Amino acid sequence: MKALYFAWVRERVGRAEEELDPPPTVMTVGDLVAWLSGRGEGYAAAFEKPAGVRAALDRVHAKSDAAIAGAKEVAFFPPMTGG
Amino acid sequence: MKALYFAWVRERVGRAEEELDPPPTVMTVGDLVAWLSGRGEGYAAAFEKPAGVRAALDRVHAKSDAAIAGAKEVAFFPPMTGG
Amino acid sequence: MASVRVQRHDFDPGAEAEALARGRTDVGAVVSFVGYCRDEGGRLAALELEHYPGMAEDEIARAAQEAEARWPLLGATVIHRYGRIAPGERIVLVAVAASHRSAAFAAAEMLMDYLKTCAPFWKRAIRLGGGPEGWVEAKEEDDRSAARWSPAD
Amino acid sequence: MASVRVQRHDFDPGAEAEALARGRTDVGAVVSFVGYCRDEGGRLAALELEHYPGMAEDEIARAAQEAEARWPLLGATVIHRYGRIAPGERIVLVAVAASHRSAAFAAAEMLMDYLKTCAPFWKRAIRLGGGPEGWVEAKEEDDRSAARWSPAD
Repeated sequence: MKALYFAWVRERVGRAEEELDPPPTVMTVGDLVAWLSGRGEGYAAAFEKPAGVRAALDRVHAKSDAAIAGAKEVAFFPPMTGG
Repeated sequence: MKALYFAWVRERVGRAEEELDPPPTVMTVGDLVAWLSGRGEGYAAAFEKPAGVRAALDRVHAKSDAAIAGAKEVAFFPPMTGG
Repeated sequence: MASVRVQRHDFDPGAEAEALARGRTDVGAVVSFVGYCRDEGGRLAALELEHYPGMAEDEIARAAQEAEARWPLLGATVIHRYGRIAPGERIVLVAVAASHRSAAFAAAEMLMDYLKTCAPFWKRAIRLGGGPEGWVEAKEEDDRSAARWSPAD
Repeated sequence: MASVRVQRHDFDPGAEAEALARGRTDVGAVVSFVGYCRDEGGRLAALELEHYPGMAEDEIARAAQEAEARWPLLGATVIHRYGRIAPGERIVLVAVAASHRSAAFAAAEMLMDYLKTCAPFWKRAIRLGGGPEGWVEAKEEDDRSAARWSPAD
């Protein structure tokens, strides 16, 4: 699946997007956050407070317990500040 | 004092404005309505439901018990329908 | 501070709203309301708006002062037309500027509620085909809406 | 039915609002909101707005659909800019048309609350004189404001 990172999540991770291939044990958005956090310092810093990072699956807001099966695109970003 | 009439109050009274010289016993807006109602058919029709007619003294909304002493201009009109 | 105009001719709502923000950087929000003459099922030729000159301006200015006392506004413009207004034409504009949107929305809505119930204007409907003309009746709903802003409630 | 645009360039709020009413006689009310980039005490050089292309449009369209399901609207336009925006410049427009003012006011306010909390945009402040840059923090107040419209509340 394709992963996108925005705002300070992007800055901490150090990239705007990448392809992810998580193991089958990674089933939810929360699992994915935990798995990503183990991939290096930048990821750990981005997800140090998981509740402070929002996610979307295929461009729809998704909670931590949402299943990632079938999703083509996942995105992580801070709380929104548009408007 | 000068009296102004608007909308259907004006149409029923049959004039847009006139000079009034009520007797000293006419002390409030309500007294004035009662006194005007006795001045002819048009006035009686305009004020047949006194609660349905609004008043202003010197261009400020006034209730029935407001004293008219000192007022230079009184106006009578239906509930407002602007906006 | 508010600009209040009661006039026969039309106005440019976009220009009025933009004027409240132009050249300043403290305005974060401009809310504007434009009221139009609706056609009631294709039977309306026009509305004829009567007003009480002098009191109309005073009453709108009082409402604007009340709004300014209640919310931290950075500017307000109210324009109300009178005379003959055809379906589709503009009748009224309320535009309010503030730092934050909640104040601008609330003040604009309060001003419209006040205009409906307190400003001395009266609408007469002129029907197509010479049908019966008639004074538009005040709506109880408008009184209820205006009562929301009354401190006594 | 709503027109949703996410774009780098500026827009004409007056023209957008007027387009919702032009040529029709069923619209009685157009409420528009324009959000501007405020200068925080003279220290802001600009805001840099990042967004999630695709999702930004989708999310705004979902909010507009929700507004249309909730109130009898006759049209809505939402424009949100991204990129570098200097103090005093426009950021966002919400314009809503309806027969009656209460629906237009409520829908415009709901759309703004949703834009603030649900649309994937992020503001970064660029300070004058090379001061510290920083991502603007989300406001709890905005979440509370948006929660007003949630059916569960």
